[in-house]
Amino acid sequence: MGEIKPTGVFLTICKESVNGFDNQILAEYVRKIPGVSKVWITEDELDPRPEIILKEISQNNLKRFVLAGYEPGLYKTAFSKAMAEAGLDPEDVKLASFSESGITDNEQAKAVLFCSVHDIPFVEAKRNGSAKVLPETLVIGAGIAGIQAALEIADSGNKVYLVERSGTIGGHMAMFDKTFPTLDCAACILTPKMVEVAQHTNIELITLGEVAALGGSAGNYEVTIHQKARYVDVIACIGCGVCSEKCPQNVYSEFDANTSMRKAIYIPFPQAVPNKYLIDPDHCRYLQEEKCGVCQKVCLTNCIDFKEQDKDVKIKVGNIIVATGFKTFDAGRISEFGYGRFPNVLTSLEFERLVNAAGPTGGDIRFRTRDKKGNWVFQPAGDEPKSFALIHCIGSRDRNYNDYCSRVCCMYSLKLAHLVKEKLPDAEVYEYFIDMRAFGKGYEEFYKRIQDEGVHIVRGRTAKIEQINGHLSLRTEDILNKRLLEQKVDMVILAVGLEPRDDAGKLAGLLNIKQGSSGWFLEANSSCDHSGSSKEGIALAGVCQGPKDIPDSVAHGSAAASKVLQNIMKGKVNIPHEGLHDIELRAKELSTLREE
Amino acid sequence: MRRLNMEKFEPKIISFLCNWCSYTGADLAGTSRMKYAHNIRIIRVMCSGRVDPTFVLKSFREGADGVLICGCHPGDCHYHEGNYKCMRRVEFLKRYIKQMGIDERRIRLEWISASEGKQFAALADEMREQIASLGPCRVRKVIENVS
Amino acid sequence: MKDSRIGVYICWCGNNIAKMVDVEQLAEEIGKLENVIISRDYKYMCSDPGQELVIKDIKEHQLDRIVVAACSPRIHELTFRKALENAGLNQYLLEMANIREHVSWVHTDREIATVKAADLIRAAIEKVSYHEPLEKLSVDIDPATLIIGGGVAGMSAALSIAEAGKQVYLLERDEKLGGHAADIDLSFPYLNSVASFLGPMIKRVSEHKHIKVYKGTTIEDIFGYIGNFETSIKPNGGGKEELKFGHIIVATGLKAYDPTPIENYAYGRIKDVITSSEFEQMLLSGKILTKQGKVPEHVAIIHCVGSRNNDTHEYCSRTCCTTALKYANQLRSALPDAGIYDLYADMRAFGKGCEELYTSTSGRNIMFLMFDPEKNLPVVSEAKQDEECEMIIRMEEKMSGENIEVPADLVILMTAMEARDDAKDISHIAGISMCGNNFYIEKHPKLDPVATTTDGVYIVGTCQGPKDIPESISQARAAAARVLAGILRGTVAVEVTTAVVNEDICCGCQTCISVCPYSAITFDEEKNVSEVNEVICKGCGSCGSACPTGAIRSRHYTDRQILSQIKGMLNRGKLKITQTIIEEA
Amino acid sequence: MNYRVDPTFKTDLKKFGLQSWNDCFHCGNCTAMCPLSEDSFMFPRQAIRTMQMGLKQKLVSSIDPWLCYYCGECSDTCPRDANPGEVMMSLRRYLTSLYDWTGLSRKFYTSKVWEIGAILLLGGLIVLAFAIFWPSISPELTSEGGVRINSIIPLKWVEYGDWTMAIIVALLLMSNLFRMYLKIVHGAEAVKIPFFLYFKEAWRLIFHFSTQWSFSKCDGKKYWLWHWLLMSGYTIMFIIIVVFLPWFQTEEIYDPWHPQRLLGYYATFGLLFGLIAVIIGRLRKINAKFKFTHVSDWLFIIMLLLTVITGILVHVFRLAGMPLATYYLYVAHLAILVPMIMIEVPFSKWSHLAYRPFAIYFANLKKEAQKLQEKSGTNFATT
Repeated sequence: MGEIKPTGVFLTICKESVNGFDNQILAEYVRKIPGVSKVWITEDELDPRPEIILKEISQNNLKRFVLAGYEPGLYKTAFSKAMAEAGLDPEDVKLASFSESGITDNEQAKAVLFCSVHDIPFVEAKRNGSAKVLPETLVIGAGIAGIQAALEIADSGNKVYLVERSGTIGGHMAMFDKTFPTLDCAACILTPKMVEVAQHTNIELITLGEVAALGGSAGNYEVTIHQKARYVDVIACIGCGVCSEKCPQNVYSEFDANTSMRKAIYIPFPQAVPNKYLIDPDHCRYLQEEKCGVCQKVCLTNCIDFKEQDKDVKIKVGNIIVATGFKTFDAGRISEFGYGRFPNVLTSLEFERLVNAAGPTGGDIRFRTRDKKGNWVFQPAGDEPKSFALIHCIGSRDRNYNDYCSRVCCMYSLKLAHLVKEKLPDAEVYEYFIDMRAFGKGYEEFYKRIQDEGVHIVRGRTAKIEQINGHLSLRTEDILNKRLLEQKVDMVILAVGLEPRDDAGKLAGLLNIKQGSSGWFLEANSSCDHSGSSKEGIALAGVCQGPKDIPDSVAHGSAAASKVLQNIMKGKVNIPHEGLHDIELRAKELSTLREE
Repeated sequence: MRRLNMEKFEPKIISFLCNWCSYTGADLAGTSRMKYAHNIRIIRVMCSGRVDPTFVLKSFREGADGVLICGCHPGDCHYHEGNYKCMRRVEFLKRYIKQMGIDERRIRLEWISASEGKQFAALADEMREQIASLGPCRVRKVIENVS
Repeated sequence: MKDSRIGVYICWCGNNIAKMVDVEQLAEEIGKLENVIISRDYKYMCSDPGQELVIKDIKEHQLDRIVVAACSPRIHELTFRKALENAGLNQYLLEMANIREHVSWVHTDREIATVKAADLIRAAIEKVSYHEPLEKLSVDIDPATLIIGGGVAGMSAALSIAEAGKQVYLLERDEKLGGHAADIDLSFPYLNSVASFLGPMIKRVSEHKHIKVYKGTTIEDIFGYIGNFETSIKPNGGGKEELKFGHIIVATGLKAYDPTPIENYAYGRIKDVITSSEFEQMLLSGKILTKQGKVPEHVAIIHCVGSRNNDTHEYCSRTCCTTALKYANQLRSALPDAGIYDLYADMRAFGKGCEELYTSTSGRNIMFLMFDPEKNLPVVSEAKQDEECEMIIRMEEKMSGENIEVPADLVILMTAMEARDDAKDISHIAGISMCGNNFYIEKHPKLDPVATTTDGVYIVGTCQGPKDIPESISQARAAAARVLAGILRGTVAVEVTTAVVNEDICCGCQTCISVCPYSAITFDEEKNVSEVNEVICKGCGSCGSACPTGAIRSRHYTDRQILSQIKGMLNRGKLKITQTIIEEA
Repeated sequence: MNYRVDPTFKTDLKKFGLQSWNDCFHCGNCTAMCPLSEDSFMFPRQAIRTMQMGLKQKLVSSIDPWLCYYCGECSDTCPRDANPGEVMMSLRRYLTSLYDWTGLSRKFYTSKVWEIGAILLLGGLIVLAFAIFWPSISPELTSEGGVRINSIIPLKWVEYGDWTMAIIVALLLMSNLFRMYLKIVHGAEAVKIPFFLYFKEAWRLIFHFSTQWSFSKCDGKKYWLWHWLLMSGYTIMFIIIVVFLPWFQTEEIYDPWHPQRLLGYYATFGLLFGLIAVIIGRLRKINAKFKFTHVSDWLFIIMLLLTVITGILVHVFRLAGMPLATYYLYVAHLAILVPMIMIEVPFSKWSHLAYRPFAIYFANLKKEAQKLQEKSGTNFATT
């Protein structure tokens, strides 16, 4: 093994040090690595200014540096500059990144440091043997990303188990009206895919199922799926709907984002897959208090079975794809906007259902009103609002809620503004934004088009909404025109951001994969692998890794599938080194190989 | 019935669109909800180079008042050069129909790319105006009278 | 009109069609037409029950032709073809009438729209009666893959496929792999080293037993079709080499916009105005100096150079904002006391961790100033002699509404990403469509972002539109998934709408040969007739329209079919809906 | 006119307690949230932008910081935790130092040593003066059994001292107010002001000063009440002591319902209640308003509290007939009171008592003049 040039190691503060990094322990470890002649812990010990670094170089006769941390490159340029000025090669400033491979504990951090000091890529040093892989795949979540991943794999002739928590596949995309920026209707493009899933001989669909336990190891996982009782025989049910018609229980429809009522026995939406009824046990009178049972009496095919029990399905798979998606931000958390208090302050998802031709009003925009039983719903009869306001960044880019940008809200808000204008050309639409993030293909063009359509697009975040005499009054600074707006509108649409699902943490625990600081699942490598999770044999698809729009989710779903197909075709899955000692040995080995 | 103002002549226009650019462009006009003259009837062909002169003549024979052919912009043809072939063909065709007593302005060849929904809608409106100003094409009537 | 048993299905598409077209009346009237056995309207034809309806009718009523009046055939032709197949009917016995994109969405008068829809449906009925059952050819898929472009996207795709044990030919025009990423020091948002993953990636690609890398090699032409492409290349300095492969992945990348035409930024006139790629070179060398060798005291970064402006490119280049934030951090680290100004239009830091980078960058003493990308761009000019700085940038700062001056010794222009100059050539070679700004068009912008309209050809990375590194890799992998699935299946059905010669009529004039762009037609000297190689023919129909005797038929678009389509479109016959209006006239 | 941005400007401001100067990404939430912000005076965002860009010229003529009562709602709801309210407070300190021609304000705001040192020095001088001129104390009590308060030092002396102090403070404040006037009205974006407006707008000055009405627009009347109690108690006490000392500080102890005592009790109560509320608030840091506290904020609160407490004790001991305790505390009372008035009022936090109403006055002058200008369509702009 060759000599390592005298190296200075700079440990910067770890941004996400929640997981118990200890700079002192790391410093102690790294000091013992031969070749390391100087270690600084954080900016307290070394003010990383080029001239000070230059001084350190000459004082300690350093020839190279390793900078370690979550943003290891933060001061790299200062070091490169100092190196160049000292007549050394600026490329001898190496980074040891804890963010790249999602490092969360001291031992792995040590391994990363060791590799960087030896100038061996951590990924290479981690590479180890492999395990045999079963050709079956489990896809968790059947939104567009999960569907895409499942179809890709199934199309190659391999078996896929597609597990979906709700009664139908389709996820959030099925709820949308149009998709930006091409405005093709979401259902038109999604339902054929859903039908394809249903018809595919290689896909076994498990609805109402959730992962309950994981055993085995990469390449040979044993998964227990807890499948809730549907109380309806999927094969016998012909979807006639008599049961639902007679069911006396009204429940808010989840598919309509709680803007309409469904029955306790229901089908989430007309194009649902599987297109069969199910019973919501929490609201079924029979299941709750053994009264009623009318559905069973009227069913023509006798397919309702109240005695059906939840069951555990055990499957063996080689690979797992997690595609659990997101939930929308709870707008009620921001009291200034009065969501939950003012009936016509809606979330974007609610409005999405309202404008949807298949929604509660058949696509006519109406005020939210109380139905006969006093539930707040959208009803086809009634007045249409004449003025609208859309507020961006609800719960996103906000340190009081979520720091991150939810990536899709700008564009979907523009789309909703367009839909309002299309349905009600005389309506006034105001859109309040902070930065207009129209970044994708055709997005900027779409933004310009919406501007031309006469939507009032105002730079400024609305601060509060008050309800005055039935109108909603919004107070906003119109930054570009230097005025304060007190805008009265009939309806407000809050562009709520995306958040990890409530049980993302639970799933992460079950599968033993990591989450980032915002709760999204952590990718295998932040620079070059957003499809893998922190664990081999488990891939990520779609929004569960971080907010994405539809094309990005689809590509991400396919990319996850490619990881799986790659493993299946190789017949093997990589099992990385985990222990520090193993990685050290491997790194030394690689470094010797390089010398030769 | 009330709204169809027959005082004003509403021409019938057959439009041949290539599958790759122009048909996609016309679809885009649709998905973007752009409104244009209803007189256009679209026939999809794989390439503007597929537009056989007989198609055009048949259109007039069956009572069309105008024919609009659209293809990819020069150099963008999915099949390399089909649109050039079409261009030459249309030139001849114009001279030919002139001899037959059909105004050559009844044929029009334009380039519409897949992203030019707006241009397609504008073109449709323009074409209608043009043909309307020429008045009805009498080919069909003449032929029917003769036979 | 040929005798046939036609089923007509008119879709409501929820309200999309039904709102503007009286589908119910239409279905009733169409049902009275000759040969129409069944005529129905349905809420969503494309849905599962919609398709079931067709299948059931075919079986029950022995239908032999189907017309679906719904959305564009570009969207659902395949869906219904599959339905026909499931019903045991040849899938080509289907014709679609596009009454959504071409009728209900573009017209505002319900009656007129209904009449037009009737016209289109009648045309489809006329046409479909001349449709012929066509048998899809199934061809074997060559397990090798050609990848054009050795950047991050191309290499990722190559590795994904090669790791699965399949052969990859990787063509790179330059002498080195890595593409644009190789010139980048740090990645965003976590400021990691690009080289630390790119280095090993290049190494693995170069050494992989299943990847054959051709550096300094370009491609001139590709023949064949999905599963069976072939080309001959001339690798750097070597002799001609024939390659056969089943799939093509195009990953040709992009080029940086040349900001010279934007006069405001004085690029080329003032030496210390540099582009982002030039700055990246500075960062790699560790020397951030002005042209005169001075350490800059004021550095300005200008966003949206060549993007979001009608004079240059209307689109947003997606990555420049976050890259600029990265630069701001790098500048701050190298020049702890300098004034650093970030002139932005909208801060589009949208990716995972990017907004957080924006926030943390704010804390590092960077002055953010906002301008309007569409008008009154900032003006860079040389400072007067007595000024302490080299340049002055004058701009209208939007957040304050003030006209301000910004001092600068170094100006970094965040140049747009644009399509490569040879994008058009490659698009012809590989058979990919391009959109207005020369980026390649995907098959479907939402649900098929990596496939193209030509089977077996995929586009990944920035040749499809601006993207960052992880996004490019995602796309590369997505295409690899398709390729791997194709290889695993082993066969694929090829399009059969090719040309065919009726040897009895062919007079041997060879006109067709001269017009065929693919050299798919050869002349059989012995028989004195032309012959079409169906595997090479792409079905453009040029030969068909040139053939003087009508010996060449373009399958599925035969003269007969199109002529009857024209006839159907123009003869309103006895349809009641149309009648009332016509009579009024 | 083109302003030149200045990246070093905030370095100066940091000395005045500015913390997160660049966190704001200009969503406009704060301005829209602020109940006091209106079309013609939009703050705090614009002031923050001006500060970020270092447009000193523009900032100097800005009155925004004086309009803010720091209810803290902007900071509570700021999506970037940029603390707009605190930025306004820092700007206020900065502006105070700019108005002050002596330069002492700047010294006191930017250096704890200077501020505390000056206070100690002045207090020390008072004590020293008493030590040197220790008068012959006659510990005899009044007929009611109270301590003769004025026997430690002749009331006249105190009165002269008061007047001197009042004149110095008034001169300083007035000259500074004039400088403020020049900067605001004749600074950047100057407007020519018709003479009659000066009178027309004067009533607002009085109104705002006496009621602190703007503050009540801020959500939560509670804060307004605290502030008003504190302000009114302070003002009443100030006027009584400086102008009506002989009436107030009598040897004779009146019965508790005498106006002299009632007024004194009210002022004390106002001060005490307001102060305690503020201190509790700051200690609990209940909302953004109190999250950051500059040293000058604490100093004044502590000094005022000490003054009040010593004052109360003097009163109590006096009533109890404990001469020595009364006299010592009286000295202490003066040793705290004098530096407080001499340093805090003209140079530090409590100068806002004068600056704020005048800022509103000047601002309204400017606003009305602009309105007139727009109405008449003629251009009054001077520069």
